[in-house]
Amino acid sequence: GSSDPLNGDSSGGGDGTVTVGSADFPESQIIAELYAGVLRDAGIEASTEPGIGAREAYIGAVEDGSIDLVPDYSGNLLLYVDPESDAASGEEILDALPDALPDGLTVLEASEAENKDAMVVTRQTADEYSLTSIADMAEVCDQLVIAGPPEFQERAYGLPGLESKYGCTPQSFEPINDGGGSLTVDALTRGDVDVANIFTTTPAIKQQDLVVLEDPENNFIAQQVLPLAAEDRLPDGAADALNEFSSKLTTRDLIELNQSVSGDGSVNPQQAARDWLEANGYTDA
Amino acid sequence: MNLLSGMWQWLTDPTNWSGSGAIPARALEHMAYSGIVMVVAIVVAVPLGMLVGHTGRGSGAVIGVAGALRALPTLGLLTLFSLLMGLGLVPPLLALVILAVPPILTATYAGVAEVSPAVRDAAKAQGMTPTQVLTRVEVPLALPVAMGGIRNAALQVIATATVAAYINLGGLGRYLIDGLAVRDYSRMLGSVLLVAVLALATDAVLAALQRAVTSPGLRTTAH
Amino acid sequence: MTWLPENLDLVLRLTGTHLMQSVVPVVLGLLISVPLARLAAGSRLIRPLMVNGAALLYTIPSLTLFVLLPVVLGTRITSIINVIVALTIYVIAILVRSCTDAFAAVDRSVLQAATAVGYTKWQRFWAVELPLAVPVMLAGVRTALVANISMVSVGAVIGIQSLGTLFTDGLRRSIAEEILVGVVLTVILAVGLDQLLRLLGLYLTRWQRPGRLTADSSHDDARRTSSSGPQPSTAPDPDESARRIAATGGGA
Amino acid sequence: MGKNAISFRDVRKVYPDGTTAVDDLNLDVPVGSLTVFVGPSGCGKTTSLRMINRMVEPTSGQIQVNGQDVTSVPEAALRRSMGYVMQASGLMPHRTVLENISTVPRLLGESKRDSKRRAEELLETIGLDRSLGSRYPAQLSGGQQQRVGVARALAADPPILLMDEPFSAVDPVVRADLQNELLDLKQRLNKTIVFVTHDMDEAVLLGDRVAVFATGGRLAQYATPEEVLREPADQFVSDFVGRDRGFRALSFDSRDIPLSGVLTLDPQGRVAELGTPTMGSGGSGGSRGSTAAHQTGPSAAVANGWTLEVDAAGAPVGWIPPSGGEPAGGQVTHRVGGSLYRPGGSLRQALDAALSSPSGLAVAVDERGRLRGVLRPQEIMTAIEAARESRS
Amino acid sequence: MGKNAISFRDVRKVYPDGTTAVDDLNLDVPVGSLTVFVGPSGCGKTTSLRMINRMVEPTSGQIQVNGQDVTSVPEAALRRSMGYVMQASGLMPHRTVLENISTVPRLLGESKRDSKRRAEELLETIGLDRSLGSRYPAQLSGGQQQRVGVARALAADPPILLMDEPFSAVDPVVRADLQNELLDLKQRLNKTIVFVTHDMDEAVLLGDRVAVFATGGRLAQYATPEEVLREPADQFVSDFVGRDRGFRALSFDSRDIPLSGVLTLDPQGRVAELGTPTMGSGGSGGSRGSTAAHQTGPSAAVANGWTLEVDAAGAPVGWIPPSGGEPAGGQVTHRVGGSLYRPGGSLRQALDAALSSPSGLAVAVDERGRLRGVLRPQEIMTAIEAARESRS
Ligand SMILES: Nc1ncnc2c1ncn2[C@@H]1O[C@H](COP(=O)(O)OP(=O)(O)OP(=O)(O)O)[C@@H](O)[C@H]1O
Ligand SMILES: Nc1ncnc2c1ncn2[C@@H]1O[C@H](COP(=O)(O)OP(=O)(O)OP(=O)(O)O)[C@@H](O)[C@H]1O
Ligand SMILES: [Mg+2]
Ligand SMILES: [Mg+2]
Repeated sequence: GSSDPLNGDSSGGGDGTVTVGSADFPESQIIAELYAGVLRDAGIEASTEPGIGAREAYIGAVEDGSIDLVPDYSGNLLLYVDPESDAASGEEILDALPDALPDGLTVLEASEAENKDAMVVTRQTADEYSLTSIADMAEVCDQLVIAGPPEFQERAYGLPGLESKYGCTPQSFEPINDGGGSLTVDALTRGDVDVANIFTTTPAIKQQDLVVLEDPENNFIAQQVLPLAAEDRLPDGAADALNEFSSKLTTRDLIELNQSVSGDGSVNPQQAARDWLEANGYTDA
Repeated sequence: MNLLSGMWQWLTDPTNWSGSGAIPARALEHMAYSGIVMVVAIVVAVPLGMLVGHTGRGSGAVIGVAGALRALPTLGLLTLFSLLMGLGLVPPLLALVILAVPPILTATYAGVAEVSPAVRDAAKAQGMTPTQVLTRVEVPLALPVAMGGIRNAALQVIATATVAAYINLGGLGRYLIDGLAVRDYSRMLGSVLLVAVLALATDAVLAALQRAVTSPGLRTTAH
Repeated sequence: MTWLPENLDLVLRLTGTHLMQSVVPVVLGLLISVPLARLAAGSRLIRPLMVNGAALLYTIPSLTLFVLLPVVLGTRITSIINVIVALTIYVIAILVRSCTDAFAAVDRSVLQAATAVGYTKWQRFWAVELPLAVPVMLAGVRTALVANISMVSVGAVIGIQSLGTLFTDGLRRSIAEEILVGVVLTVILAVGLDQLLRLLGLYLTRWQRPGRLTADSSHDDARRTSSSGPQPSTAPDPDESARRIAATGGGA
Repeated sequence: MGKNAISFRDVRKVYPDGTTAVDDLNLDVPVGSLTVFVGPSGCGKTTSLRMINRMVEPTSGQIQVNGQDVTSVPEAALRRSMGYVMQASGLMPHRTVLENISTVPRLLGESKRDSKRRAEELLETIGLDRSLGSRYPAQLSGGQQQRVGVARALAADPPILLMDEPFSAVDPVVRADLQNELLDLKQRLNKTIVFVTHDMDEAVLLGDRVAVFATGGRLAQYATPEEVLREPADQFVSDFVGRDRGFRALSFDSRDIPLSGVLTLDPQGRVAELGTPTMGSGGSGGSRGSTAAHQTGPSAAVANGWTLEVDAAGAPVGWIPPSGGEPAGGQVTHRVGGSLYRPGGSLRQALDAALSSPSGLAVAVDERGRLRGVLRPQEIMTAIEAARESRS
Repeated sequence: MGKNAISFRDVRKVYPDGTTAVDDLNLDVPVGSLTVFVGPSGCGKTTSLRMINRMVEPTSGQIQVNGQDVTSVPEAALRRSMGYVMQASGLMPHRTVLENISTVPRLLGESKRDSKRRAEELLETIGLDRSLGSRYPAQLSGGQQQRVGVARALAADPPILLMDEPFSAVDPVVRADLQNELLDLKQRLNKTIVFVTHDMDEAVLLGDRVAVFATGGRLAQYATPEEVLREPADQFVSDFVGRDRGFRALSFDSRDIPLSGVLTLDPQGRVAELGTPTMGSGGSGGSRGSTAAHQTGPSAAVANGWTLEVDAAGAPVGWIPPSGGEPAGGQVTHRVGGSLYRPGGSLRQALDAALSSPSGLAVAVDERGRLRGVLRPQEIMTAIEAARESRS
């Protein structure tokens, strides 16, 4: 990197090798590994730079050339570059993105695979209050305790969104800072909280038979997985390979991949990606 | 400057001063966590330090263990305990107790062990039993040093109790973690100021206490 | 125990950056603290000011510094520089005090002898004061290093890579083993480096050990040290001074 | 006397590291006596002392206190029954002087008030002002701390005092004070005292009996100070006692020495001759003038011709040499200085007074410092010879 | 002599807190002499000494070294030109003995090799084994450390040595060693030495001249040790010099004293009488036997009847009292002990030998410790009187 000599020996573009970065959570790291594998399959040298940090960090890294490519999510990316945007559906977001991005950055085609925030309840709670959507939940909101990451209290899609879009003001909010991980799920399944904000790709949803409440008002905007790249720094053929890959990747894949890396005895993101690539006919050179 | 005025705004915003998540409540929570941690740590470390200092046995082990405890990363303990025990008070408080024990233990031990051999010897020669030597000579002489360790531990605990908020608890750390989540620097800075004020106030109280338990004879060096 | 072998290179990489983030601040902090402390030790005015100021720095939670420094320094939030600067500040908080003590503890008669022999002030500082301050100073350095190694991991909370990453990642992925590996490695790093420093200290202070007092001095006044009661050891054990420092400093 | 307060019976002490600190010690300390343990560094003095109150346990042998084996008494009780004073005073820095002094009485269950009153009395006994009682040890000088250490040891009025180099850490002047006070205390309170020092002078000054230890923990001699000086038991003792032992031994002799007359010059410039009353018979009244008036012309006694100037009160001021012819008033050539001889003084003082004097004559004065006469070296020597002969 | 190495001219030192440490000092230290500053604690000895190498700057007045004002020389250079030894040795604990000794030569730019060689020589000069050179100070005894301190001061071969109570921290035995070594050094290397002590004995032993300081920084007397003992300038000096000054002053007198004969008993049980050669005239050869053979029957010289037992080599062993009748071989009743008189000894030694002796007779021996005769107290006294008269 140029601006930060201490930050690893990352080799930015120009030399033919594509450096794929990732954010500091497992799913991003898996997708980054997948991108790298796809590129290698297409005969392009690629390396990964996992766990760079939050969005501002990895976008900075793309801008300063420490990395060339990083997986991102359409909705949050748009809100980051244009906080005023009110685009909510997948289409709107993808339309708005190219113009909103600063010079030098570009996005490739988005995958249908999506990982967005959701309100989740246990099957038992769903039955008890006959909940299928957030609108249902809103009616009994004052009896419910909602758990989520600390920022959920303040982000537009969080408590303020629930309030403005559904008129839901929960009995209380319990911040749990594990990125919607096992602690949040445990709190939910043990009944410490009634509703939790977790990601739709969380494997526990399936394992624990949790119910994802529908979001008719589009409070949680679309979050399709897409590659954020440095303009003009990807070698020929890279974009094509990535676009083809994006068209293959599904939300289901994400759930499975996430599951494979979590819990005791799980594999690491690199391995999970390798397994997926192999199963889907890529040869990771 | 922008940052400071933001902090000032946050600190003076009346909505931050009343209600369940407001500053007074958070400060109370913070003090409660720290208080519990300190009580537990003192109950564990002081008697152990006294015993080892008095007998001189196991001092090597105590110093070694205290050193190793000191090296344990609080964040690691916190996440590990949370993962193993789930949510609740125990994981963060336990992690903090482990943080607080080494300074108290080593200071207590040092205080007792450093009582001048001549004084110890004289006390024995006057017919004090080992218990009397401990309670009438070693403890009063070690108290100021031990209090130094307690002050030190309290400072660290209050500063580090912010991590209790990292998983899900309250305390002033809440503002830090929440502020961090939404990059609200004014709030983070405000919380830091609150923590520092709390720490300094506590330290001042403990310093007064330390002075009170220090015999005037140990303060004076000349007429 | 399957996680570790499969993620060995990750662990090694994190250990590397962890090490750098904890060691560099100690070096920088030492370079800054020594002159400050020498100033403080020589002045009744500056000394309490500096020592108390340093203690105040210590009440700031490390996480706060990690987050605030980028705003002040203009660095990116995940920049390792923030950690290094923040920890350097903590190291200074610890070392200014122990270095001040170290200089103040140098035997005055030795300094006077050095002056009498004709050392200039500058020569005296390098040839006499500094080497003699090493034992106490080193105790402070050891404390600072151990505290640092523990504190570096906090950076992971805001996405700065270190062994602390194993804690946040382990928590997200529910892998207790990953966290445990992080904890154990942190302790190993701390204890290992501490021991290295101890050995370095033993080497630098080999003059402190009375060692062989042989028969030729047995008629001599050396015996007077062994009068009554437990014998006071003339040379402070480096661990001993570490213990004293440890009793008055720590890490948050 | 007669009964022994402390007896060592075949006592040996070998430390775990193999050092033989005390080797086969047999020694009896009579009740009411002050016994000094003396010897070079590391010869086992402290070890021997500390075995008495069981701060150190002997490897073999037995120690009896008042005829009773010390191991038959519980340690703490034994120690409370003996005062212990050590070099480093060992005062508790966190307690006031009064609290320090009353430690043992308090341990023995005495009330706070009583023990405080007693402690205040003791402060006076040892020559400290009561106002110092509320101070802390750090606020006292080294000599004052030592005094408090002595008071603490005396507080429970124990019959036995153990003192381990109690005065060695204080400067020579204070030390002399403390020694005199101890002698004084010893006379007033009838204690058995065991006193450790490695200073032979101190041993001679204080001790009723002196135990000289040799390196290796051997008891080389146990006798009165005079015997130790006059007849060292072996080469070790004689070396240890050191030079000037003959001269020092004269401290123990005191005899009547005939006074000689001397020419005097008073402030009015009058020259007179002082008669020769015998030392020791003299009462108070002024011997000058009246005696001088009876004599006329120089006698053999004033042969060497020096004139002693005296002041109006009759105290000697200075010597005027014989060659000085008619001395003009106030022209003192040689100060008399400090070397005077007082009635009842030792032969050592007499001899030193003569040797210090420019005239070779010792100046004898009475209690009030007035001139009584002079002593001639030959007569001092004769007295020394007589003392020697009466001994052998 | 003649020239002065160091001169104080109207020097005053008032510390910032108002303490007058030195008051109007005028004093000249001749080249090549050993001057001792003596006085009670706090009288300004150290201050005066340190003004010489500018460790302390005078408030007013001037100090000259070899006629040159010290302020005209840069401090560090001035200090390198003088050796300084102090009580606490002040060795640098982190340097080996050799490194410590070669400090000044290294500062002066001498090569490592040269200065090391010189340091090794110095180790021998001060009586330490070369093997100690690689040790650190903490590995030496206190006495050895002091010696190294002296060696360091000597290393650059400075013409002036300043020594501040250099021996006061070591025990009396080692101290005596060090004093003798210093005397020895002083004779071999022609240095100007200023030596601070508060021990009058040490001052008398070592000093060519003694400066007695009184409390308040006043110079009370500056004279030879003998003068200070014999004629203290004022009451302060006479008090400070203390008791026994007359006796001590005898150290400076040495005279021929006639020897007397004595009855001897040899290991074979033969009783003989030793003749009366005059002390001082004797060569080496055995005086026993040969001389005895010339004499028959007891003479006046052996009047008091004590018999001196001698060993096969003719060295005195012990005294047998007159009443002992026919003494059986080896039955020594009184050891001769250490108090012997050697040819050329001082009158102090002669007198003490007589006073120490159970027979009252000083035993005179030759260099090899063989009996030469005895000295009778009267004759010693006569010699003392003669010495006194020759002075006045
Ligand atoms: N606790 C101990 N362990 C081993 N050796 C000891 C111990 N205490 C004393 N010694 C040794 O026993 C010997 C006698 O010691 P002691 O203290 O009785 O001597 P001392 O005559 O009092 O000497 P000093 O004049 O130095 O006080 C010395 O050789 C000393 O080193
Ligand atoms: N730096 C200083 N500041 C103030 N007063 C001082 C200082 N150094 C010495 N004094 C005072 O000056 C006086 C003379 O001190 P100095 O050290 O010269 O005495 P000394 O004769 O060497 O005494 P000692 O025998 O105790 O060494 C003392 O009253 C001392 O307290
Ligand atoms: Mg002793
Ligand atoms: Mg001095």
